[in-house]
Amino acid sequence: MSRVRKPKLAVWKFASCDGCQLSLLDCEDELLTFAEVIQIANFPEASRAVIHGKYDISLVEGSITTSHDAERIHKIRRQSKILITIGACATSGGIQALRNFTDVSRYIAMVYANPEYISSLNKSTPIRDHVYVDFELHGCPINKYQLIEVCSALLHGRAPVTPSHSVCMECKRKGNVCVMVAHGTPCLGPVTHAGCDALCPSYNRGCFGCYGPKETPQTASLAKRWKEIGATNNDVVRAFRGFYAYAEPFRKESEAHEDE
Amino acid sequence: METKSKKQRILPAGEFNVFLRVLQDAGYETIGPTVQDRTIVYDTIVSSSDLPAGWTDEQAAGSYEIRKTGKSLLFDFNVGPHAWKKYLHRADLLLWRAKTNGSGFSIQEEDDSPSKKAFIGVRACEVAAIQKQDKIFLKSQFTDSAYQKRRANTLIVAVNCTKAGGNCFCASMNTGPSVLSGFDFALTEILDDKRHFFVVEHGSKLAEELLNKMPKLEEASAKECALVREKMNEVSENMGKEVDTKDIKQLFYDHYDDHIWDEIATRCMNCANCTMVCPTCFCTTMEDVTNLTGTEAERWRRWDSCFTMDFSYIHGGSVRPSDSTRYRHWITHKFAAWHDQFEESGCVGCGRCITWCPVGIDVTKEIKNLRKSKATV
Amino acid sequence: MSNHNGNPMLPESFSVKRIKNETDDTFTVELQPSKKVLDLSFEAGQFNMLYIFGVGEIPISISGDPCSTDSLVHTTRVVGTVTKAMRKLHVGDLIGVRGPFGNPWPVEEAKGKDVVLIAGGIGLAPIRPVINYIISNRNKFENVVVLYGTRTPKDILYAKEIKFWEKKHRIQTFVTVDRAIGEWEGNVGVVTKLVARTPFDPKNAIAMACGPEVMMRFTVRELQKRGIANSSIYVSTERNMKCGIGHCGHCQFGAEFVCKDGPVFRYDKIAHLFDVWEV
Amino acid sequence: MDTLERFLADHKFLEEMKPEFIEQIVGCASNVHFSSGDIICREGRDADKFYFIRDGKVALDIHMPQKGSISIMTLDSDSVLGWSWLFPPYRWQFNARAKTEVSAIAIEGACLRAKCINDHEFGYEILKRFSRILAERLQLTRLQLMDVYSANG
Repeated sequence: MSRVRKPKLAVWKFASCDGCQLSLLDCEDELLTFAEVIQIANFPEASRAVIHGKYDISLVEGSITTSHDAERIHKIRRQSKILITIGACATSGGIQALRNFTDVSRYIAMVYANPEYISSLNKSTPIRDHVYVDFELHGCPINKYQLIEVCSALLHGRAPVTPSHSVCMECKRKGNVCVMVAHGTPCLGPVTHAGCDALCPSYNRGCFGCYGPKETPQTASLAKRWKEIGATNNDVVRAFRGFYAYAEPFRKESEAHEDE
Repeated sequence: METKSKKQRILPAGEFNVFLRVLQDAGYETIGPTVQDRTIVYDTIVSSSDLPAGWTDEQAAGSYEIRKTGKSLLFDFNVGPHAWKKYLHRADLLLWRAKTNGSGFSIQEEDDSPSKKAFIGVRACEVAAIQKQDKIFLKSQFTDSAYQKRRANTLIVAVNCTKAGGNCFCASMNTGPSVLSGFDFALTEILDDKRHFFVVEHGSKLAEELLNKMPKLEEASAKECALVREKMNEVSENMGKEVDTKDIKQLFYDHYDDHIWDEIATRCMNCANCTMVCPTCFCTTMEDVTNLTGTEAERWRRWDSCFTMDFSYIHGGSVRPSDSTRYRHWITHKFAAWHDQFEESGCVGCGRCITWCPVGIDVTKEIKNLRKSKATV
Repeated sequence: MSNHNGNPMLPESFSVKRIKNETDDTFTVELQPSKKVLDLSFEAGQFNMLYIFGVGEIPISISGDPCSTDSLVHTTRVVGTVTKAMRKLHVGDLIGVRGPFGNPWPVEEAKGKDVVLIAGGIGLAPIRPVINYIISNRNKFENVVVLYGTRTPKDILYAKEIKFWEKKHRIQTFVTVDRAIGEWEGNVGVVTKLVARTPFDPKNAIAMACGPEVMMRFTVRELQKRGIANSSIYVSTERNMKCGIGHCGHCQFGAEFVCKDGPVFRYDKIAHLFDVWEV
Repeated sequence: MDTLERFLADHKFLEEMKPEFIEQIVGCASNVHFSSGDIICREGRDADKFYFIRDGKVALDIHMPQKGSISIMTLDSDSVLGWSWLFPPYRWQFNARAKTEVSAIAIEGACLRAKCINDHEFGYEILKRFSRILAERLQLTRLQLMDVYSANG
């Protein structure tokens, strides 16, 4: 391993809160080993040093919200052998995709004193809508262990273990009691992608859907049940319109209840 | 309960701690029902004060609640969200580790020496479930060594249900409400105006030895034994649910193409909760992981579910990509294919899949619907 | 293999003795036990679980000769991460092996009968042990025919060996490809087409088929047209095998565990499943 | 004539056909022979004949600009080559090339069509048998299309 050239890794930021990059910095115990096996060539959140050239792995955080960024992502794609998007913003448009449901100029006018200086696209879109993405790692923020797992899997040529089944499976393997059945707490677990180790249900909270839709999500059935246990249309809209608001299954479900 | 030649004895409820002590002194960690997070779950118990005295549960499709009864009964409830499989057939199990030394590698079996555990309050359906998993892991062509070690270190203190839950149908599945085999101890809790006691039956040599370590327990009278029988008949009559099991295997095999599966798929979220809480569901997946430097690898075995896409993945895709066929696979396996595989049903009638389905899909109702539906072959 | 006496979930260590490319995307790897002396006997049709360090484990059928078991022979195609890693192995590299598992082809029952072997694509690999067995016991079998269909002439497995089957061992072999470009002089068309004109006596024949599920469905129909009984047809099925011992549940095909009740099934036992959608 | 009739009666395609029908076909038939490599018909040319292959192997191929000649099917002894004679504009859709020595019986298309029009019972019998072959070939083609051996399943 040591004789081989270390793969070059770059981290890129688009419209985001930097939380996913921080997950990487958060890998305190593993960071040194990480640096042993990977050359971190570009990681603005960690260091200003930049090594140019072709990157073996690019981690992309954030969504595309400006025309400048829509250009920039193509450059990055050209420089990257493997491009991995990390987090809700990069994989689905993020919380800022709430603008996609309304007229963005309204927000701009509300927030900025001189809206004429703001140049922004109407929609916040995932990286996948712009360039080919090799792998998507979900979460808001991503789970650091999953990030290490993906990098480790890539380095050693195996398939990453990041199952796309429900949060319920992690929740029940952990031995948690179902908060929805036992406490009547609305929970998005049954339609949400695993990866957080069932964080919220482990503390008796309902799942917020931070990891986005799971494989084959049956959101309509869950929404129906939520209402049976007391949720309003507005509750359902707000639940699905969170960090993964613009992910297709969640978007459709929120829109279905908005009209009612 | 059928009266066997074995003597039944009376354990006053006040002496339940003495009983627990005997088990603990014999080296067993005692595990039983406790109240946690507004549910009754299995956990380590030290004394009878850890038991849910005065609590009962109310279960319906997709709902579970506990409430105070005002009585002092210790086991006045049915089964909770956890099956005993969490102790015997672990949700996450490290099978082995491997290390590389350049070109080669060596594999080290995980040293796994489980402690002795006494399961307190195992219900008839749960004993049946353990026996079904025994059949898979111990009595088929291959033995599962991790399960075997745990099972060999397990003592079963069964408790007959003296109340039937809203989602119970063990009577239909012929697994309860009375515990008839597969136990070390079988207790029936009785509370009348004057007395609160357990009728105790032992079902193993080990249990007999342990009983002998107790202060002498009086023998149950014919009247007391009759009281137990009466109670059990009453429970049997009051099952919350029912399944007609006549020709049930063929019923499923005749309905592979039924439209009913598509309808269920509009409700079923394929979240896999039913399979996680089911005490007989045994499926697992293997996960191979490495450290970052690639010098160490591990293989983990974890509970898996036939509701996931990966479960039936062969190169090219999932064999059962439709939600409808994944539900169909699960229920058909449980009620039909299991008969072909293990010569019995895979369902014990505990009702957990009904209670813990977040949207309350009720297998007993679906089976009724299936019976009404015309076979489309 | 001695493996079964211990923990069947624990891989035995083997080393790569030889590795050879068969076609653009298939290769054969030959393995020998790295430390202990192991009994390497297997029955034609069985499979092993092969583990590549740090990458993962997959089921691969044994494609060697059951009558000469001084090494383990596996032919496979590069389709996933494990096979990709396997192809990069060098002589002497270690590999983990669990097995052999599964229900074999009915070679004993086929004695004294005509034998029709039908393979599609990589499906020839699990059939090859039957052919090897027949070669070692040629006079115990009547007319033996191999029908082999593959994508293009470039994808023909064991191309050199196939020629000897016919020449030296009286095993008539018909190869057909789905698409031919260039010099190909042989058959073009699907393998099922060959069944109609294959020389065998349907009343005293055993057919064994291995290939993609669609191919086998149509193969079975052609065999039935020839009048061979369902109980004389054997097929090898593919499912997601993880444990190999019927404990993990992944490979269920109706009530069957493909890993231990299969992969080889007598057709009449699973005929009802062949027509079920997404079973 | 006598041998032609016997050859035809022996051919799988005409299995169990009434002798008087076979006689009608004989009226349009002639013995032909091709050497290995001979072009039997060419794509786009008039399909004035079809063939009962008695012995030998024929490949159907089509020319593709970058790839050259692609063989899509081979026909063996006892098969029928060609149905373009049945439908307007009566043009060959593929090239057919003898892969081995081939002996066959050629049937004049126009001749047989005329007989089918005159005798509908005969015409129905011919169409029925051709339809079956068409259905079989369609089925085989569908299977080929599925590309079942490809790496993506």
